[in-house]
Amino acid sequence: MTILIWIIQLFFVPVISPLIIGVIKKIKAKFQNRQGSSIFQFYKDLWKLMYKDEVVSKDASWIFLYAPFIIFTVTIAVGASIPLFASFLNGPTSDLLVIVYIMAISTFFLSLAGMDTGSAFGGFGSSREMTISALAEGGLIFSLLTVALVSSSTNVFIISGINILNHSQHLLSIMLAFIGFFIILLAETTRFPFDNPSTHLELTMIHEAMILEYSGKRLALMEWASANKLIIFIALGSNLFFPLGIAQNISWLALVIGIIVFLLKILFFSTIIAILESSVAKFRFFRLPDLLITSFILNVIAIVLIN
Amino acid sequence: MNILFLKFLFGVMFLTLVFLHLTKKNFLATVAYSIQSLVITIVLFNSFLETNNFYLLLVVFLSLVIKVIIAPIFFTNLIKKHALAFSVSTYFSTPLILIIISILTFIAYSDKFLPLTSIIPNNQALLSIALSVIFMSLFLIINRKGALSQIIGILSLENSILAFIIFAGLEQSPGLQIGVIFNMFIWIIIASVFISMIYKHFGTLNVTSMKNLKD
Amino acid sequence: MLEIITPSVSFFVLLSIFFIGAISSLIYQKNDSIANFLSSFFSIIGSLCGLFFSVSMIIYGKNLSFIINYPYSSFFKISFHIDLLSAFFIFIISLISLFCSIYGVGYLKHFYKKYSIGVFGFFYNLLIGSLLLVVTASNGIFFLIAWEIMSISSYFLVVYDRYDTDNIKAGFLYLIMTYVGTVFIILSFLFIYKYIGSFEFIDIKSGISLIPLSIKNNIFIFTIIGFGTKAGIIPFHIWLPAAHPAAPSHVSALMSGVMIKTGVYMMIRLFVDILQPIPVWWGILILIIGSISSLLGVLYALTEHDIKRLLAFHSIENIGIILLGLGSALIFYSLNMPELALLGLMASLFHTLNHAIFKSLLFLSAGSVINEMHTRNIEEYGGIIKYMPQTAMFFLIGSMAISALPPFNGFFSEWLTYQALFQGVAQLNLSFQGIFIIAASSLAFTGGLALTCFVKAFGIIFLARPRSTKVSSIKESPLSMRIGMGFLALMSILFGLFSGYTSRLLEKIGKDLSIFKDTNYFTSASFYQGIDIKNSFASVSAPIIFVVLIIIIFAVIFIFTFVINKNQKIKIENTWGCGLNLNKRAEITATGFARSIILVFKGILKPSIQNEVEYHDADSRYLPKSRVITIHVKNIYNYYFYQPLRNIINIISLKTKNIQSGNINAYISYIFISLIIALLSVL
Amino acid sequence: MELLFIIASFIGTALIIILIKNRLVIELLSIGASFVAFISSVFIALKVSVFGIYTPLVFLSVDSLGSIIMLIIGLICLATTIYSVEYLRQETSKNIIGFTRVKQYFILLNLFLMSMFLAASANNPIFAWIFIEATTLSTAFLISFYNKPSSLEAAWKYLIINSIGLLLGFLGTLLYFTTTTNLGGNDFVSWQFLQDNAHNFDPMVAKIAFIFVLIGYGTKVGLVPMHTWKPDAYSKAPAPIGALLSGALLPVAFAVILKLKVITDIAVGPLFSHNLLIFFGVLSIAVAALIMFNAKNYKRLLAYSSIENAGVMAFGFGLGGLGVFAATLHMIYHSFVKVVLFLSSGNLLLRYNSDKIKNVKGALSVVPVTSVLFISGFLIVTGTPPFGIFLTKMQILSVGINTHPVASIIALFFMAIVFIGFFKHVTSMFFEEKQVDIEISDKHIWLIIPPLIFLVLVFGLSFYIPPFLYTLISDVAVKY
Repeated sequence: MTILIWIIQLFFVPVISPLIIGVIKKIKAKFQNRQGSSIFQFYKDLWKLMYKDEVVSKDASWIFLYAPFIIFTVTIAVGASIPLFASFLNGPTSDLLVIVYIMAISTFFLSLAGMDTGSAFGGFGSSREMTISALAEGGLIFSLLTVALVSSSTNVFIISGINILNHSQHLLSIMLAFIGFFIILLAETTRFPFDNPSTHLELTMIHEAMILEYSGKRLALMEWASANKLIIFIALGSNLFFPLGIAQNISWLALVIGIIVFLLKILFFSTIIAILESSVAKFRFFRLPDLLITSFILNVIAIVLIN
Repeated sequence: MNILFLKFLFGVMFLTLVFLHLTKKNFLATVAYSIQSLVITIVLFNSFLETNNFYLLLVVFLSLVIKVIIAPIFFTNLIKKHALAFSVSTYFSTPLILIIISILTFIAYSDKFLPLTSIIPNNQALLSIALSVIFMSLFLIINRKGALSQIIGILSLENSILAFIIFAGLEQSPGLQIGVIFNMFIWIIIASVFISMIYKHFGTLNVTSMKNLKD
Repeated sequence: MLEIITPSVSFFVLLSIFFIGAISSLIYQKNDSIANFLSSFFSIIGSLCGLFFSVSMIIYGKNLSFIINYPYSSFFKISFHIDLLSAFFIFIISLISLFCSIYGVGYLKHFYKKYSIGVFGFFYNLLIGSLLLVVTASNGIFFLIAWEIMSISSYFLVVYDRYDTDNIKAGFLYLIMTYVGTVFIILSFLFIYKYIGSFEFIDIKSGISLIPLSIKNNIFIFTIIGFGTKAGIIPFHIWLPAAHPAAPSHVSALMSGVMIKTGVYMMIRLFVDILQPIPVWWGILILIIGSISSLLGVLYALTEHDIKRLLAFHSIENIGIILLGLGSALIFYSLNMPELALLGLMASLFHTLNHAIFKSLLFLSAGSVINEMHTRNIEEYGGIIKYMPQTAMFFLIGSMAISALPPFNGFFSEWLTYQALFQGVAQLNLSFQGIFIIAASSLAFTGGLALTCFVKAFGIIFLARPRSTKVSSIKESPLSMRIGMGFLALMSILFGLFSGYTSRLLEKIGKDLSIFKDTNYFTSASFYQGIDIKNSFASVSAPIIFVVLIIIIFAVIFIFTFVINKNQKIKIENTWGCGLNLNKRAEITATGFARSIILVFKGILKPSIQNEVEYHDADSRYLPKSRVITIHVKNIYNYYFYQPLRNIINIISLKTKNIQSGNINAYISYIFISLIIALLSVL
Repeated sequence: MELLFIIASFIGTALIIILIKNRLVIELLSIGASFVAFISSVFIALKVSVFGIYTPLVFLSVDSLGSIIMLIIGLICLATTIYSVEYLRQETSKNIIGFTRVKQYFILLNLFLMSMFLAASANNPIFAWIFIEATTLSTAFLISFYNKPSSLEAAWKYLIINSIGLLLGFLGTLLYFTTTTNLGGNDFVSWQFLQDNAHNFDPMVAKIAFIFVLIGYGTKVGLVPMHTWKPDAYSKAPAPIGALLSGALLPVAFAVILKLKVITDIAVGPLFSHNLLIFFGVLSIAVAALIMFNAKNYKRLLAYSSIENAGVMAFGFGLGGLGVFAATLHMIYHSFVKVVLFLSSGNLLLRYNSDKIKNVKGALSVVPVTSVLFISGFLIVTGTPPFGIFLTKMQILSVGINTHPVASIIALFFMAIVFIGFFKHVTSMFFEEKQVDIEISDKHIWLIIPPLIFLVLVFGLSFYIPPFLYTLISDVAVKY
């Protein structure tokens, strides 16, 4: 029984993530009152890319070749060790700092791969990515720390296990931490105010610039990994800050409810992101650090307010 | 010899020193120095009379020969050889010199130095004159720019110390005094050799020309 | 077998090996290869014995102390006291010197005809010997002697390549700063001697209550300045980025891996062991110094284009992290929470060990790159991974370890430091909580910025196309250098994997100190080698993370290369350059990479950006031939503190010089005036 | 009886040299004389360590301090004579000086050594004064040896300032005799005699006398306000003479001050003389440190280093008790190290024939052995740990921190500035690339061996002090 749940936990993130991208694109299309592609379009794109031939630059080294696999593995590993629908699958890799620093591995190899091909776009993309992720890390650790202090444990599953009433005493600090976390979510997954995921304009693109040189299977993996990352952050955002509806014990009913509630949360988050993307303009690059610093300050205030 | 005559002698010594401060001519300076050393030999002779120890007679004779006769001869033929009639000027103007001399004598006479000058109470007056002469000869060396007058300053310092010692009752055994005088004699020879070398190298006896050893 | 080698005779055998090595390489200095062989042979054997000695000491947990009294002066005795803390530092010293000596065998070959290798061997062995003496001495004067021998021998190693003038300047700055630091240490020992009457650490420890608190604070300030200069904390760090790059690479690895730790060792020995009942503000000051050093260290590293200066700044950053651990330990102990203090001390010791390993790995790999490229400016590197694949691999492992990425050892010591700081934030009241929050935030930002800096370093040096023609002519570094680096990389992985076991040993070392005698463990071992904080606040297990990552990577690679679209063709083409053929100008440069971060932090760094433009012909300003942009960060410490200090002393010395005015009358007046003043003042 | 050997040998060689024309004989004679002096000073030192005092004649007696100084002079005179033989041969080969100058050099050298030995062993203060005056006279011409205007100026200043100082010292020593005159007998007055009835010495006169003595003999030692002649004299004198002046003459002058200090301490109590010595000591360390910071000429640098070390010794003796023990040890180490430094600076001068620091570049590759000697000499003299001077300085400071904390902190601060200043010049002289035109040669054995012996001596003495020397030093620590 637990092995089945483990398998679901392992495959849940990679399976669902393309759906979310489709949903967000569909909502954005609705806002620009055009039909937009179906929500399963992203699955088809991945399938298409899997079977295309690949072009690799002669300047690239083994890092360019193996980076996609490392990044994809990281998203799978983190996906498996965070609470999606059940909060009893406690594993040693689900410590708060371990998750943050394993995500740092993916940023590390992503920007190295970006620089490896020796094109100007890749270089600038990695430089911007590293600037943002360097500043975002402080805010990320501190927002998760608030929640950890509230539930007096840094293990992600234990945090999601705490019932909602306990949060009510620290409602204000949890809310502040959530806002901070949401800014970090947008930064880490390079969503709207930080970077426009759909553009290839070299002046503004960050994430796209690094995967510019990829093609075929590796491009598919990269796209898929960024989708997984979005799901991971949404899962962290929803299950740690609003831990209601997560299965506490191994019973089919609780699990089904857990999955449904989780899907609803994901839907809710993706609508917020889509609304945000079609209403707010992309910030100038040097205003982003101020945004990240505000998120950091919010988290610090949240921690101070706890006791 | 009674105390009055000794006071007169010390007065002569004091005047020679004041004269040394003011004189412009080297020759007159050497003359003043020979008068001074004459005074010292008389004083030595007086101490011989009191203790009638024959070795002292030898000391008197030696100091007479060296200080009164040989030293001035050296200096005069130096002056003749290099035509150094005029001694070089001083740092302070003459009225200022007189003021400083009076300050020094005042310090010597002040009660600060009472323990020093009253080693032998009844010679107290003589010792304070000797002390003021010591300070004045030191000031002479500082004030004068001429090499020859500096040497004369040092020799007069030596004379004044001898005078002070004799009247403070600290007179040494004749053997040591001969040693000291012999030392002074060699010193005079070396100093005069140096003066001729300075004249050869620097062309003048003005000490201020020798200032390139700064760093 | 381990039992017999712990008595004191084995320690003397250890010391004598190094001194024999020093003397013998000096004797054979005429023939370079013999001298090289002798010096590295003895240093390798010596460090192996050092390893055995320290490991046996730690496992058997015995303390050793023996005294040889020096007949001619009453207060100076050659006395050793080796407890587990010094054994731990002996372990670090011998581990790093073992691999540096192996590396050195190959590296010294390119010095063969230029300088005498015998002299190098002499000072190299002397340095390691004096390092061992420093961490075991327990008499103030004997410690100062070992300390100064260490500084002098490392000075002569820094200026070894003496035909290059800025090596000389760097060496000069280094020795002056260390000397000033030693003067402060002498001052603090003198104050201690004034109240306790002996330089023996044991007597000081027992008689500590004699020293009044105000004097103790002075002693603290002097020791912080003295040992801070050696450890390279922020205000006193200016010698570190100058001296470490100047030394031959395996010496700079030894210096920044081990020598700056002697400053940390003495801080631990003094603050945690000897001057123990200490006020709280000491720990707070160390914590603040730690956070400032770590944050500013990594920021200055970002602006660097000289690979060894970049690594030297990172040493400052990591020393800051070690001080964070130490500061939190001191604060906890003075607020009588001994278990948390033990945790903080464990974190700082573990990070000292890890930093020694990955910093020397980085310096050695950077050294072998410089050895081939003959220049330290990373703007001229690029694409070296194709010519030196193994060195690139070692540098990658080193940079992943230093930016605390999980499978390697850097992460687990930083994890422990984080736990110590989180406990501080969780359990202390408001005023202390603020300081711990500052420390934790500086640690978080440092982690992020270190990651950026090492992406820049690794990317610019090894990846993409060569930026200068020299790159095409280089070849992989010789075998002995690769062995040295390989073992260090292996050590970095092993200490990551067995971090649970090492933290147990560190806890045992911590408990050996007198103040932690009766504190119970705050962390406990779980069956799969993880580290668990008490009441399950947090737990991490290195092997599980490692296994999970490895399995998933192989699964993903297997699935996506062999299962889906097995016969996919991969074409090798030029990078897409919008139709132009990309030359080295298209690639990002180190300045370009770091420009955005520097502009974000321009308040702190105050960068000055100059760009020179060269035109084809002078009058028409429309066709620029070449445009060079240089970002320069002003060294504010030099500018606002050290330069004015030097000018003041210079002015005063010029003033006193004109005492020697050359005028004889003036000289005589000095004598006369001093006579009169003395007489008047006395009577 | 050995003392007579010394004096006789020196006077004999001085007289015979006047008559001889052959240069080799002159050199052999002087080396022989200094060898005799060395052997007999060792014997005297052994005798004194056994009997405590050694008086061959009524007016010559050697106590423990005197024997240590005679040992120092003996060792240094042997080394400098051997060195000056080779040094002058080099100079004549570069035809800087002719044969007459060499003859004059050796005559004056022997007279100088004789007067130093006599000054160290004189029993009567005035007797000691006469022989110190004799040293001034004999070295006057040695300093103006090169007959250049600058060396003449240096010699003139040396002569004038020293004579004034010694005359003041003369007055001071004579004032000490007020205790004996009322006893009537003017038989031979020795140090011991003065010391015995120092109790009926009028305290005020004692204070004035000690000030005159300190200022007077202080000029000879080179404490700060009276040090002005030292840099000029040491930089213009030939290197062996510089070594003798700073290595041997300094302790002799210091011994006289110490002997008179003992008498004043009995009369007035130690506090008075200690404060004065400490004041002048710290002042000398401070001024020497500051001037050394940007000196231009490396021989003047060594002169300032002697002034600084004289200051350290004065500070040590001023502290009393353990400080005296450390200061005597410091005196021994300093004299030997100064010889190493001066003789190697002589070699540098021979090779670069300019004593400006900026003209000496990359010496480590031009004259490797001499530079190693100079650098290790520098490390020893500034008190870097493994060597003896660090221990003595630490001992002085640790005694000082108890009684005079402020003074010792100031002293420590200025000792650091000394190190920084000296080190700045050493690096600029030794480490860069060598100038193209100077060819590498360090082959004159006899220029290298004397400083090398002394370096080994200092190195050995830092770790092992022979028992007889140890008894002598501890006896000095008790008496002074």
